[in-house]
Amino acid sequence: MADPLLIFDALLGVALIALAIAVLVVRDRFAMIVLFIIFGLMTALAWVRLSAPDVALAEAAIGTGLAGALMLKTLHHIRAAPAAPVPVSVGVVFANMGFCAMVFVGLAIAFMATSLEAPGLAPQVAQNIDASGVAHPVTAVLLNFRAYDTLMEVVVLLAAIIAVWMIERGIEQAPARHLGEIYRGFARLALPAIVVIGTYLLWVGAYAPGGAFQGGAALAAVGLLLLLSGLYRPQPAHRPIARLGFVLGIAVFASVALLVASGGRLPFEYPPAHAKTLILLIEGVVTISIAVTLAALFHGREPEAIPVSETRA
Amino acid sequence: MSTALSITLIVILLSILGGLIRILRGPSPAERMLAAQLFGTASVAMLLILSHLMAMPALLDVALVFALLAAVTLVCFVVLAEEERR
Amino acid sequence: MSSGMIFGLTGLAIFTIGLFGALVMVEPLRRVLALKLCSVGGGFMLVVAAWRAPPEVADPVPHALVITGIVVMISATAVALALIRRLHTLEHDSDD
Amino acid sequence: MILDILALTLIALGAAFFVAGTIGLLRFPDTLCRLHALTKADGLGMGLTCLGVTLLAGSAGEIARILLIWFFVAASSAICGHLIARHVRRATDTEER
Repeated sequence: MADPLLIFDALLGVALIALAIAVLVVRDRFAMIVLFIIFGLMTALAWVRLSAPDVALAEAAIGTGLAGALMLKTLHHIRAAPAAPVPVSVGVVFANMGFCAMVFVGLAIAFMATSLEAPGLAPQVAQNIDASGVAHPVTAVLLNFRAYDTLMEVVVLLAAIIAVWMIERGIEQAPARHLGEIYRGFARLALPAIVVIGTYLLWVGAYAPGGAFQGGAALAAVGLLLLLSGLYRPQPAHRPIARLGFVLGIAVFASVALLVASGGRLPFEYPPAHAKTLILLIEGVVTISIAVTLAALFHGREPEAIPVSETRA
Repeated sequence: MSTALSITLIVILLSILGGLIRILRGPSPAERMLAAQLFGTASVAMLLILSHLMAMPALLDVALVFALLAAVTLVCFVVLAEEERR
Repeated sequence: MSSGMIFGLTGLAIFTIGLFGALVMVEPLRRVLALKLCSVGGGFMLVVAAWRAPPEVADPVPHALVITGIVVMISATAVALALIRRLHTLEHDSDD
Repeated sequence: MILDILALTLIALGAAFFVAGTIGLLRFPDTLCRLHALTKADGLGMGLTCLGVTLLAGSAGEIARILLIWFFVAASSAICGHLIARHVRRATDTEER
Protein backbone atom coordinates (compact mmCIF):
# COMPACT_ATOMS: atom_id res chain seq x y z
CA MET A 1 0.00 0.00 0.00
CA ALA A 2 1.21 3.47 -0.86
CA ASP A 3 2.23 5.88 1.85
CA PRO A 4 -0.98 7.71 2.84
CA LEU A 5 0.91 10.98 2.93
CA LEU A 6 1.54 10.53 -0.80
CA ILE A 7 -2.21 10.28 -1.31
CA PHE A 8 -2.49 13.54 0.65
CA ASP A 9 0.10 15.09 -1.68
CA ALA A 10 -1.72 13.88 -4.79
CA LEU A 11 -5.05 15.25 -3.47
CA LEU A 12 -3.40 18.57 -2.66
CA GLY A 13 -1.89 18.71 -6.15
CA VAL A 14 -5.23 17.99 -7.82
CA ALA A 15 -6.91 20.59 -5.58
CA LEU A 16 -4.30 23.18 -6.55
CA ILE A 17 -4.82 22.56 -10.27
CA ALA A 18 -8.60 22.66 -9.85
CA LEU A 19 -8.34 25.95 -7.92
CA ALA A 20 -6.08 27.45 -10.60
CA ILE A 21 -8.62 26.57 -13.30
CA ALA A 22 -11.51 27.79 -11.15
CA VAL A 23 -9.80 31.17 -10.59
CA LEU A 24 -9.73 31.71 -14.34
CA VAL A 25 -13.17 30.43 -15.29
CA VAL A 26 -15.44 31.43 -12.39
CA ARG A 27 -17.79 34.19 -13.48
CA ASP A 28 -18.23 36.08 -10.18
CA ARG A 29 -15.22 38.33 -9.59
CA PHE A 30 -15.52 38.19 -5.82
CA ALA A 31 -15.46 34.39 -5.93
CA MET A 32 -12.38 34.62 -8.13
CA ILE A 33 -10.50 36.53 -5.43
CA VAL A 34 -11.64 34.25 -2.62
CA LEU A 35 -10.54 31.25 -4.69
CA PHE A 36 -7.17 32.89 -5.23
CA ILE A 37 -6.75 33.48 -1.48
CA ILE A 38 -7.50 29.80 -0.90
CA PHE A 39 -5.08 28.87 -3.67
CA GLY A 40 -2.43 30.75 -1.67
CA LEU A 41 -3.28 28.82 1.51
CA MET A 42 -3.05 25.50 -0.30
CA THR A 43 0.24 26.55 -1.89
CA ALA A 44 1.65 27.18 1.57
CA LEU A 45 0.61 23.62 2.53
CA ALA A 46 2.40 22.31 -0.57
CA TRP A 47 5.59 24.16 0.42
CA VAL A 48 5.31 22.52 3.83
CA ARG A 49 5.04 19.08 2.22
CA LEU A 50 8.13 19.88 0.15
CA SER A 51 9.94 20.60 3.46
CA ALA A 52 10.32 24.32 2.71
CA PRO A 53 8.92 25.93 5.88
CA ASP A 54 10.62 29.27 5.16
CA VAL A 55 8.83 29.58 1.85
CA ALA A 56 5.58 28.49 3.47
CA LEU A 57 5.95 31.25 6.07
CA ALA A 58 6.57 33.88 3.42
CA GLU A 59 3.68 32.64 1.29
CA ALA A 60 1.32 32.50 4.28
CA ALA A 61 2.20 36.02 5.38
CA ILE A 62 2.58 37.81 2.03
CA GLY A 63 0.86 35.64 -0.55
CA THR A 64 -2.41 35.21 1.32
CA GLY A 65 -2.91 37.99 3.82
CA LEU A 66 -1.50 41.00 1.99
CA ALA A 67 -2.20 39.95 -1.60
CA GLY A 68 -5.77 38.98 -0.70
CA ALA A 69 -6.44 42.32 0.99
CA LEU A 70 -4.91 44.20 -1.98
CA MET A 71 -7.09 42.38 -4.48
CA LEU A 72 -10.25 42.89 -2.42
CA LYS A 73 -9.46 46.59 -2.25
CA THR A 74 -8.94 46.80 -6.01
CA LEU A 75 -12.15 44.93 -6.73
CA HIS A 76 -13.98 47.29 -4.38
CA HIS A 77 -12.59 50.23 -6.30
CA ILE A 78 -13.52 48.95 -9.75
CA ARG A 79 -16.85 47.42 -8.73
CA ALA A 80 -18.82 50.03 -10.65
CA ALA A 81 -17.63 48.67 -13.98
CA PRO A 82 -19.76 45.76 -15.08
CA ALA A 83 -17.47 43.01 -16.28
CA ALA A 84 -18.04 43.78 -19.93
CA PRO A 85 -17.44 40.49 -21.65
CA VAL A 86 -15.45 41.23 -24.77
CA PRO A 87 -15.69 37.87 -26.47
CA VAL A 88 -12.44 36.28 -27.55
CA SER A 89 -12.87 34.34 -30.76
CA VAL A 90 -12.98 30.57 -30.42
CA GLY A 91 -10.12 30.19 -32.87
CA VAL A 92 -7.81 32.30 -30.70
CA VAL A 93 -8.77 30.30 -27.61
CA PHE A 94 -8.08 26.98 -29.31
CA ALA A 95 -4.81 28.16 -30.83
CA ASN A 96 -3.62 29.33 -27.42
CA MET A 97 -4.83 26.13 -25.82
CA GLY A 98 -2.83 24.10 -28.31
CA PHE A 99 0.23 26.25 -27.75
CA CYS A 100 -0.06 25.91 -23.95
CA ALA A 101 -0.56 22.14 -24.26
CA MET A 102 2.64 21.94 -26.28
CA VAL A 103 4.48 24.01 -23.66
CA PHE A 104 3.17 21.71 -20.93
CA VAL A 105 4.15 18.50 -22.74
CA GLY A 106 7.61 19.83 -23.54
CA LEU A 107 8.24 20.97 -19.97
CA ALA A 108 6.85 17.72 -18.56
CA ILE A 109 9.17 15.63 -20.74
CA ALA A 110 12.11 17.78 -19.68
CA PHE A 111 11.06 17.48 -16.02
CA MET A 112 10.64 13.69 -16.14
CA ALA A 113 14.03 13.31 -17.81
CA THR A 114 15.79 15.32 -15.10
CA SER A 115 16.99 13.53 -12.01
CA LEU A 116 15.66 14.96 -8.76
CA GLU A 117 18.66 13.62 -6.87
CA ALA A 118 21.30 16.02 -8.19
CA PRO A 119 23.43 17.24 -5.27
CA GLY A 120 22.66 20.94 -5.77
CA LEU A 121 24.29 23.60 -3.64
CA ALA A 122 23.34 22.21 -0.24
CA PRO A 123 26.84 20.75 0.49
CA GLN A 124 28.58 24.07 -0.22
CA VAL A 125 26.12 25.89 2.04
CA ALA A 126 26.59 23.32 4.80
CA GLN A 127 30.37 23.63 4.45
CA ASN A 128 30.43 27.39 4.85
CA ILE A 129 27.58 27.85 7.32
CA ASP A 130 29.97 28.24 10.28
CA ALA A 131 31.56 31.29 8.68
CA SER A 132 28.22 32.95 7.90
CA GLY A 133 27.32 34.05 11.41
CA VAL A 134 23.89 32.37 11.49
CA ALA A 135 22.90 28.73 11.93
CA HIS A 136 19.90 28.60 9.59
CA PRO A 137 20.93 27.87 5.99
CA VAL A 138 18.16 29.87 4.27
CA THR A 139 18.97 33.00 6.29
CA ALA A 140 22.68 32.46 5.59
CA VAL A 141 21.97 32.31 1.85
CA LEU A 142 19.68 35.35 1.92
CA LEU A 143 21.87 37.68 3.97
CA ASN A 144 25.39 36.42 3.45
CA PHE A 145 26.05 34.16 0.48
CA ARG A 146 23.64 35.86 -1.90
CA ALA A 147 23.24 39.22 -0.18
CA TYR A 148 23.25 41.08 -3.52
CA ASP A 149 19.95 39.42 -4.41
CA THR A 150 18.41 40.49 -1.15
CA LEU A 151 19.65 44.06 -1.53
CA MET A 152 18.15 44.21 -5.02
CA GLU A 153 14.90 42.82 -3.70
CA VAL A 154 14.62 45.68 -1.23
CA VAL A 155 15.36 48.01 -4.14
CA VAL A 156 12.47 46.42 -6.07
CA LEU A 157 10.17 47.14 -3.12
CA LEU A 158 11.32 50.76 -3.15
CA ALA A 159 10.76 51.01 -6.91
CA ALA A 160 7.26 49.59 -6.46
CA ILE A 161 6.28 52.11 -3.80
CA ILE A 162 7.70 54.97 -5.90
CA ALA A 163 5.60 53.80 -8.84
CA VAL A 164 2.47 53.42 -6.73
CA TRP A 165 2.88 56.88 -5.21
CA MET A 166 3.30 58.36 -8.67
CA ILE A 167 0.15 56.67 -9.95
CA GLU A 168 -2.19 57.96 -7.27
CA ARG A 169 -2.23 60.63 -4.61
CA GLY A 170 -4.60 62.35 -2.23
CA ILE A 171 -5.89 61.75 1.26
CA GLU A 172 -8.98 59.96 2.29
CA GLN A 173 -11.73 62.12 3.70
CA ALA A 174 -14.39 59.58 4.53
CA PRO A 175 -15.12 59.40 8.26
CA ALA A 176 -13.41 56.64 10.21
CA ARG A 177 -15.09 53.27 10.01
CA HIS A 178 -16.63 51.99 13.18
CA LEU A 179 -16.33 48.25 13.57
CA GLY A 180 -17.84 48.00 17.04
CA GLU A 181 -16.61 47.55 20.56
CA ILE A 182 -15.78 43.88 20.22
CA TYR A 183 -13.46 44.54 17.31
CA ARG A 184 -11.74 47.31 19.24
CA GLY A 185 -11.06 44.95 22.12
CA PHE A 186 -9.73 42.39 19.70
CA ALA A 187 -7.46 44.99 18.08
CA ARG A 188 -6.11 45.95 21.49
CA LEU A 189 -5.15 42.31 22.05
CA ALA A 190 -4.14 41.26 18.55
CA LEU A 191 -2.07 44.18 17.35
CA PRO A 192 0.59 43.95 20.09
CA ALA A 193 0.51 40.16 19.74
CA ILE A 194 1.27 40.37 16.01
CA VAL A 195 4.10 42.81 16.73
CA VAL A 196 5.58 40.34 19.21
CA ILE A 197 5.20 37.43 16.78
CA GLY A 198 6.78 39.45 13.95
CA THR A 199 9.76 40.28 16.13
CA TYR A 200 9.98 36.65 17.19
CA LEU A 201 10.01 35.54 13.53
CA LEU A 202 12.82 38.00 12.85
CA TRP A 203 14.83 36.77 15.81
CA VAL A 204 14.26 33.05 15.24
CA GLY A 205 15.48 33.46 11.63
CA ALA A 206 19.08 33.11 12.84
CA TYR A 207 18.67 29.41 13.60
CA ALA A 208 15.25 28.25 12.37
CA PRO A 209 12.75 29.14 9.62
CA GLY A 210 11.85 32.81 9.80
CA GLY A 211 13.67 36.04 9.08
CA ALA A 212 13.36 39.56 7.78
CA PHE A 213 10.70 38.97 5.12
CA GLN A 214 8.41 36.88 7.22
CA GLY A 215 8.76 39.21 10.20
CA GLY A 216 8.28 42.26 7.99
CA ALA A 217 5.16 40.79 6.44
CA ALA A 218 3.68 40.07 9.87
CA LEU A 219 4.41 43.65 10.95
CA ALA A 220 2.88 44.93 7.71
CA ALA A 221 -0.30 43.10 8.68
CA VAL A 222 -0.43 45.32 11.77
CA GLY A 223 -0.22 48.35 9.48
CA LEU A 224 -3.03 46.94 7.35
CA LEU A 225 -5.30 46.40 10.34
CA LEU A 226 -4.57 49.94 11.58
CA LEU A 227 -5.29 51.44 8.17
CA LEU A 228 -8.44 49.39 7.65
CA SER A 229 -10.02 50.15 10.97
CA GLY A 230 -9.13 53.85 10.70
CA LEU A 231 -7.03 53.77 13.86
CA TYR A 232 -4.24 55.31 11.83
CA ARG A 233 -4.86 57.70 8.95
CA PRO A 234 -1.96 58.82 6.76
CA GLN A 235 -1.46 62.59 6.71
CA PRO A 236 0.69 64.72 4.39
CA ALA A 237 2.90 65.55 7.37
CA HIS A 238 3.80 61.89 7.79
CA ARG A 239 5.40 61.62 4.36
CA PRO A 240 9.01 62.29 5.47
CA ILE A 241 8.76 59.54 8.09
CA ALA A 242 7.33 57.11 5.56
CA ARG A 243 10.07 57.98 3.07
CA LEU A 244 12.68 57.42 5.76
CA GLY A 245 11.11 54.03 6.40
CA PHE A 246 11.23 53.11 2.72
CA VAL A 247 14.95 53.85 2.27
CA LEU A 248 16.24 52.92 5.73
CA GLY A 249 16.75 49.26 4.86
CA ILE A 250 18.62 49.95 1.64
CA ALA A 251 20.73 52.65 3.25
CA VAL A 252 21.91 50.47 6.12
CA PHE A 253 22.34 47.40 3.91
CA ALA A 254 24.43 49.27 1.36
CA SER A 255 26.50 51.16 3.91
CA VAL A 256 27.39 47.94 5.70
CA ALA A 257 28.49 46.52 2.35
CA LEU A 258 30.61 49.62 1.63
CA LEU A 259 32.06 49.60 5.13
CA VAL A 260 33.08 45.96 4.74
CA ALA A 261 34.50 46.72 1.30
CA SER A 262 36.54 49.62 2.68
CA GLY A 263 38.29 47.20 5.02
CA GLY A 264 39.98 45.49 2.06
CA ARG A 265 37.35 42.77 1.63
CA LEU A 266 34.71 42.17 -0.98
CA PRO A 267 31.32 43.80 -0.30
CA PHE A 268 29.18 41.44 1.83
CA GLU A 269 32.24 39.41 2.86
CA TYR A 270 31.52 40.07 6.52
CA PRO A 271 34.38 39.49 8.96
CA PRO A 272 33.36 36.21 10.67
CA ALA A 273 33.78 37.66 14.16
CA HIS A 274 31.11 40.31 13.55
CA ALA A 275 29.01 38.47 10.98
CA LYS A 276 26.16 37.69 13.36
CA THR A 277 25.90 41.26 14.67
CA LEU A 278 26.00 42.72 11.17
CA ILE A 279 23.38 40.30 9.85
CA LEU A 280 21.07 40.97 12.78
CA LEU A 281 21.49 44.73 12.29
CA ILE A 282 20.71 44.50 8.57
CA GLU A 283 17.79 42.14 9.15
CA GLY A 284 16.28 44.36 11.81
CA VAL A 285 16.42 47.48 9.67
CA VAL A 286 15.28 45.67 6.53
CA THR A 287 12.32 44.27 8.47
CA ILE A 288 11.18 47.80 9.36
CA SER A 289 11.57 48.89 5.74
CA ILE A 290 9.65 45.90 4.40
CA ALA A 291 6.83 46.40 6.91
CA VAL A 292 6.46 50.11 6.12
CA THR A 293 6.69 49.57 2.36
CA LEU A 294 4.18 46.72 2.25
CA ALA A 295 1.67 48.67 4.35
CA ALA A 296 2.14 51.71 2.08
CA LEU A 297 1.72 49.51 -1.00
CA PHE A 298 -1.59 48.40 0.43
CA HIS A 299 -2.70 51.95 1.17
CA GLY A 300 -1.76 52.64 -2.41
CA ARG A 301 -1.52 56.42 -2.75
CA GLU A 302 0.69 59.24 -1.65
CA PRO A 303 -0.95 61.17 1.18
CA GLU A 304 -1.07 64.67 -0.27
CA ALA A 305 -3.26 67.53 0.89
CA ILE A 306 -5.66 67.34 -2.04
CA PRO A 307 -8.96 65.54 -1.73
CA VAL A 308 -9.15 62.26 -3.65
CA SER A 309 -12.04 63.54 -5.73
CA GLU A 310 -9.90 66.23 -7.36
CA THR A 311 -7.26 63.80 -8.52
CA ARG A 312 -9.87 62.03 -10.57
CA ALA A 313 -10.30 64.95 -12.95
CA MET B 1 -0.04 5.59 14.34
CA SER B 2 1.34 7.77 11.57
CA THR B 3 -0.92 6.01 9.04
CA ALA B 4 -3.96 6.86 11.13
CA LEU B 5 -2.84 10.48 11.44
CA SER B 6 -2.30 10.70 7.67
CA ILE B 7 -5.81 9.39 7.10
CA THR B 8 -7.17 12.07 9.45
CA LEU B 9 -5.27 14.66 7.41
CA ILE B 10 -6.86 13.37 4.20
CA VAL B 11 -10.30 13.51 5.82
CA ILE B 12 -9.80 17.16 6.84
CA LEU B 13 -8.50 18.05 3.38
CA LEU B 14 -11.48 16.38 1.70
CA SER B 15 -13.90 18.12 4.04
CA ILE B 16 -12.53 21.58 3.21
CA LEU B 17 -12.50 20.78 -0.49
CA GLY B 18 -16.24 20.21 -0.04
CA GLY B 19 -16.37 23.79 1.18
CA LEU B 20 -15.20 24.86 -2.28
CA ILE B 21 -18.70 24.11 -3.57
CA ARG B 22 -20.06 26.82 -1.29
CA ILE B 23 -17.55 29.32 -2.67
CA LEU B 24 -18.47 28.49 -6.24
CA ARG B 25 -22.20 28.59 -5.57
CA GLY B 26 -22.24 31.61 -3.27
CA PRO B 27 -24.58 33.38 -3.49
CA SER B 28 -23.57 36.22 -1.14
CA PRO B 29 -19.96 37.46 -0.71
CA ALA B 30 -20.29 36.96 3.06
CA GLU B 31 -20.73 33.22 2.56
CA ARG B 32 -17.71 33.04 0.31
CA MET B 33 -15.59 34.79 2.95
CA LEU B 34 -17.00 32.41 5.54
CA ALA B 35 -15.85 29.41 3.52
CA ALA B 36 -12.40 30.99 3.18
CA GLN B 37 -12.36 31.26 6.97
CA LEU B 38 -13.04 27.51 7.18
CA PHE B 39 -10.04 26.91 4.92
CA GLY B 40 -7.83 28.98 7.20
CA THR B 41 -8.84 27.18 10.39
CA ALA B 42 -8.57 23.73 8.82
CA SER B 43 -5.15 24.59 7.38
CA VAL B 44 -3.95 25.44 10.89
CA ALA B 45 -5.23 22.06 12.11
CA MET B 46 -3.51 20.28 9.22
CA LEU B 47 -0.26 22.12 9.92
CA LEU B 48 -0.40 21.06 13.58
CA ILE B 49 -0.80 17.42 12.58
CA LEU B 50 1.89 17.72 9.89
CA SER B 51 4.35 19.22 12.36
CA HIS B 52 4.10 15.99 14.34
CA LEU B 53 4.11 13.70 11.28
CA MET B 54 7.06 15.37 9.57
CA ALA B 55 8.86 15.99 12.90
CA MET B 56 9.28 19.69 12.05
CA PRO B 57 8.46 21.91 15.05
CA ALA B 58 9.08 24.92 12.77
CA LEU B 59 5.69 24.25 11.20
CA LEU B 60 4.14 25.53 14.43
CA ASP B 61 5.44 28.98 13.51
CA VAL B 62 3.80 28.67 10.11
CA ALA B 63 0.55 27.73 11.83
CA LEU B 64 0.93 30.73 14.16
CA VAL B 65 1.24 33.09 11.18
CA PHE B 66 -1.79 31.49 9.53
CA ALA B 67 -3.81 31.92 12.72
CA LEU B 68 -2.85 35.57 13.07
CA LEU B 69 -3.25 36.65 9.47
CA ALA B 70 -6.49 34.82 8.76
CA ALA B 71 -8.33 37.82 10.20
CA VAL B 72 -6.73 40.39 7.87
CA THR B 73 -8.63 39.55 4.68
CA LEU B 74 -11.87 39.24 6.57
CA VAL B 75 -11.50 42.62 8.28
CA CYS B 76 -10.65 44.07 4.87
CA PHE B 77 -13.82 42.59 3.40
CA VAL B 78 -16.05 43.84 6.21
CA VAL B 79 -14.60 47.36 6.11
CA LEU B 80 -14.97 47.65 2.34
CA ALA B 81 -18.52 46.31 2.45
CA GLU B 82 -19.33 48.91 5.10
CA GLU B 83 -17.96 51.66 2.86
CA GLU B 84 -20.02 50.46 -0.05
CA ARG B 85 -23.22 50.84 1.92
CA ARG B 86 -22.54 54.49 2.68
CA MET C 1 5.93 8.44 -7.38
CA SER C 2 7.30 10.84 -4.79
CA SER C 3 6.21 14.18 -3.35
CA GLY C 4 8.73 15.91 -5.58
CA MET C 5 7.32 14.27 -8.71
CA ILE C 6 3.68 15.03 -7.77
CA PHE C 7 4.28 18.68 -6.96
CA GLY C 8 6.61 19.10 -9.92
CA LEU C 9 3.85 18.09 -12.32
CA THR C 10 1.38 20.22 -10.35
CA GLY C 11 3.69 23.21 -10.72
CA LEU C 12 4.00 22.65 -14.46
CA ALA C 13 0.24 22.41 -14.81
CA ILE C 14 -0.31 25.60 -12.79
CA PHE C 15 2.29 27.43 -14.87
CA THR C 16 0.60 26.33 -18.09
CA ILE C 17 -2.85 27.32 -16.82
CA GLY C 18 -1.51 30.72 -15.81
CA LEU C 19 0.14 31.16 -19.21
CA PHE C 20 -3.09 30.28 -20.97
CA GLY C 21 -5.03 32.70 -18.78
CA ALA C 22 -2.57 35.52 -19.41
CA LEU C 23 -2.87 34.95 -23.15
CA VAL C 24 -6.64 34.61 -23.40
CA MET C 25 -8.27 36.58 -20.56
CA VAL C 26 -9.53 40.08 -21.30
CA GLU C 27 -10.30 41.45 -17.86
CA PRO C 28 -7.20 43.17 -16.41
CA LEU C 29 -7.72 41.89 -12.85
CA ARG C 30 -8.02 38.31 -14.05
CA ARG C 31 -4.94 38.71 -16.20
CA VAL C 32 -2.93 39.83 -13.17
CA LEU C 33 -4.15 36.75 -11.31
CA ALA C 34 -3.14 34.56 -14.24
CA LEU C 35 0.38 36.00 -14.15
CA LYS C 36 0.47 35.37 -10.40
CA LEU C 37 -0.46 31.74 -11.09
CA CYS C 38 2.50 31.58 -13.50
CA SER C 39 4.85 32.86 -10.82
CA VAL C 40 3.57 30.31 -8.30
CA GLY C 41 4.13 27.57 -10.88
CA GLY C 42 7.69 28.76 -11.37
CA GLY C 43 8.19 28.78 -7.60
CA PHE C 44 6.99 25.18 -7.48
CA MET C 45 9.68 24.14 -9.96
CA LEU C 46 12.41 25.79 -7.90
CA VAL C 47 11.26 24.26 -4.62
CA VAL C 48 10.91 20.84 -6.25
CA ALA C 49 14.46 21.18 -7.56
CA ALA C 50 15.55 21.76 -3.97
CA TRP C 51 13.56 18.86 -2.56
CA ARG C 52 15.29 15.64 -1.46
CA ALA C 53 13.66 12.43 -0.21
CA PRO C 54 13.05 13.05 3.51
CA PRO C 55 16.01 12.00 5.64
CA GLU C 56 18.19 14.26 3.49
CA VAL C 57 17.83 18.02 3.96
CA ALA C 58 16.58 20.32 1.22
CA ASP C 59 18.82 22.68 -0.73
CA PRO C 60 18.50 26.16 0.86
CA VAL C 61 19.55 28.21 -2.18
CA PRO C 62 16.36 27.76 -4.27
CA HIS C 63 14.29 28.36 -1.11
CA ALA C 64 15.96 31.74 -0.69
CA LEU C 65 15.31 32.48 -4.36
CA VAL C 66 11.61 31.65 -4.02
CA ILE C 67 11.26 33.89 -0.95
CA THR C 68 12.84 36.70 -2.98
CA GLY C 69 10.43 35.86 -5.79
CA ILE C 70 7.39 36.10 -3.52
CA VAL C 71 8.39 39.56 -2.33
CA VAL C 72 9.12 40.76 -5.86
CA MET C 73 5.78 39.36 -7.02
CA ILE C 74 3.81 41.23 -4.34
CA SER C 75 5.56 44.46 -5.38
CA ALA C 76 4.70 43.85 -9.03
CA THR C 77 1.12 42.97 -8.10
CA ALA C 78 0.73 46.13 -6.05
CA VAL C 79 1.89 48.28 -8.99
CA ALA C 80 -0.33 46.42 -11.46
CA LEU C 81 -3.36 46.77 -9.21
CA ALA C 82 -2.67 50.47 -8.66
CA LEU C 83 -2.56 50.88 -12.46
CA ILE C 84 -5.85 49.01 -12.80
CA ARG C 85 -7.48 51.28 -10.20
CA ARG C 86 -6.15 54.40 -11.88
CA LEU C 87 -7.19 53.22 -15.33
CA HIS C 88 -10.67 52.54 -14.04
CA THR C 89 -10.90 55.98 -12.43
CA LEU C 90 -9.87 57.68 -15.68
CA GLU C 91 -12.21 55.64 -17.88
CA HIS C 92 -15.07 56.01 -15.47
CA ASP C 93 -14.79 59.78 -15.22
CA SER C 94 -14.56 60.32 -18.96
CA ASP C 95 -17.92 58.55 -19.26
CA ASP C 96 -19.92 61.07 -17.27
CA MET D 1 0.81 3.90 24.15
CA ILE D 2 -2.40 4.86 25.96
CA LEU D 3 -1.44 8.50 25.45
CA ASP D 4 -1.02 7.85 21.72
CA ILE D 5 -4.45 6.27 21.42
CA LEU D 6 -6.02 9.09 23.41
CA ALA D 7 -4.33 11.67 21.18
CA LEU D 8 -5.42 9.87 18.04
CA THR D 9 -9.00 9.69 19.28
CA LEU D 10 -9.04 13.40 20.02
CA ILE D 11 -7.60 14.30 16.60
CA ALA D 12 -10.05 11.98 14.82
CA LEU D 13 -12.92 13.59 16.74
CA GLY D 14 -11.59 16.98 15.70
CA ALA D 15 -11.59 15.90 12.06
CA ALA D 16 -15.15 14.67 12.47
CA PHE D 17 -16.18 18.14 13.66
CA PHE D 18 -14.51 19.70 10.64
CA VAL D 19 -16.56 17.39 8.42
CA ALA D 20 -19.69 18.36 10.34
CA GLY D 21 -18.87 22.03 9.84
CA THR D 22 -18.53 21.56 6.09
CA ILE D 23 -21.81 19.67 5.91
CA GLY D 24 -23.46 22.51 7.79
CA LEU D 25 -21.94 25.03 5.41
CA LEU D 26 -23.29 23.12 2.44
CA ARG D 27 -26.71 22.08 3.71
CA PHE D 28 -28.05 24.92 5.89
CA PRO D 29 -30.54 27.28 4.29
CA ASP D 30 -29.25 30.83 4.92
CA THR D 31 -26.10 32.75 5.76
CA LEU D 32 -26.66 33.07 9.49
CA CYS D 33 -27.40 29.34 9.90
CA ARG D 34 -24.27 28.48 7.96
CA LEU D 35 -22.28 30.89 10.12
CA HIS D 36 -23.66 29.19 13.20
CA ALA D 37 -22.74 25.71 11.96
CA LEU D 38 -19.28 26.69 10.83
CA THR D 39 -18.04 28.69 13.82
CA LYS D 40 -19.15 26.16 16.42
CA ALA D 41 -17.96 23.06 14.60
CA ASP D 42 -14.67 24.67 13.62
CA GLY D 43 -13.94 25.95 17.09
CA LEU D 44 -14.53 22.53 18.60
CA GLY D 45 -12.61 20.70 15.85
CA MET D 46 -9.66 23.04 16.24
CA GLY D 47 -9.71 22.71 20.04
CA LEU D 48 -9.77 18.91 19.94
CA THR D 49 -7.00 18.77 17.34
CA CYS D 50 -4.85 21.11 19.44
CA LEU D 51 -5.42 18.99 22.52
CA GLY D 52 -4.51 15.82 20.64
CA VAL D 53 -1.34 17.29 19.15
CA THR D 54 -0.38 18.68 22.58
CA LEU D 55 -0.39 15.12 23.93
CA LEU D 56 2.03 14.11 21.17
CA ALA D 57 4.29 17.17 21.50
CA GLY D 58 7.90 16.60 22.47
CA SER D 59 8.86 19.65 24.48
CA ALA D 60 7.37 22.32 26.72
CA GLY D 61 8.10 24.99 24.09
CA GLU D 62 6.02 23.14 21.52
CA ILE D 63 3.13 22.75 23.95
CA ALA D 64 3.24 26.45 24.72
CA ARG D 65 3.19 27.33 21.03
CA ILE D 66 0.29 24.96 20.32
CA LEU D 67 -1.74 26.49 23.14
CA LEU D 68 -0.90 29.97 21.83
CA ILE D 69 -2.07 28.96 18.34
CA TRP D 70 -5.28 27.57 19.79
CA PHE D 71 -5.87 30.80 21.68
CA PHE D 72 -5.34 32.95 18.59
CA VAL D 73 -7.48 30.80 16.34
CA ALA D 74 -10.27 30.82 18.92
CA ALA D 75 -10.07 34.59 19.41
CA SER D 76 -9.81 35.47 15.74
CA SER D 77 -12.55 33.09 14.61
CA ALA D 78 -14.87 34.46 17.29
CA ILE D 79 -14.18 38.01 16.10
CA CYS D 80 -14.51 37.04 12.45
CA GLY D 81 -17.82 35.34 13.17
CA HIS D 82 -19.01 38.45 14.98
CA LEU D 83 -17.92 40.78 12.17
CA ILE D 84 -19.56 38.67 9.48
CA ALA D 85 -22.78 38.36 11.46
CA ARG D 86 -22.80 42.14 11.99
CA HIS D 87 -22.21 42.66 8.29
CA VAL D 88 -25.01 40.28 7.30
CA ARG D 89 -27.45 41.84 9.75
CA ARG D 90 -26.75 45.35 8.48
CA ALA D 91 -27.01 44.24 4.88
CA THR D 92 -30.44 42.69 5.47
CA ASP D 93 -31.50 45.78 7.47
CA THR D 94 -30.78 48.11 4.57
CA GLU D 95 -32.59 45.80 2.20
CA GLU D 96 -35.74 45.83 4.30
CA ARG D 97 -35.78 49.58 4.72
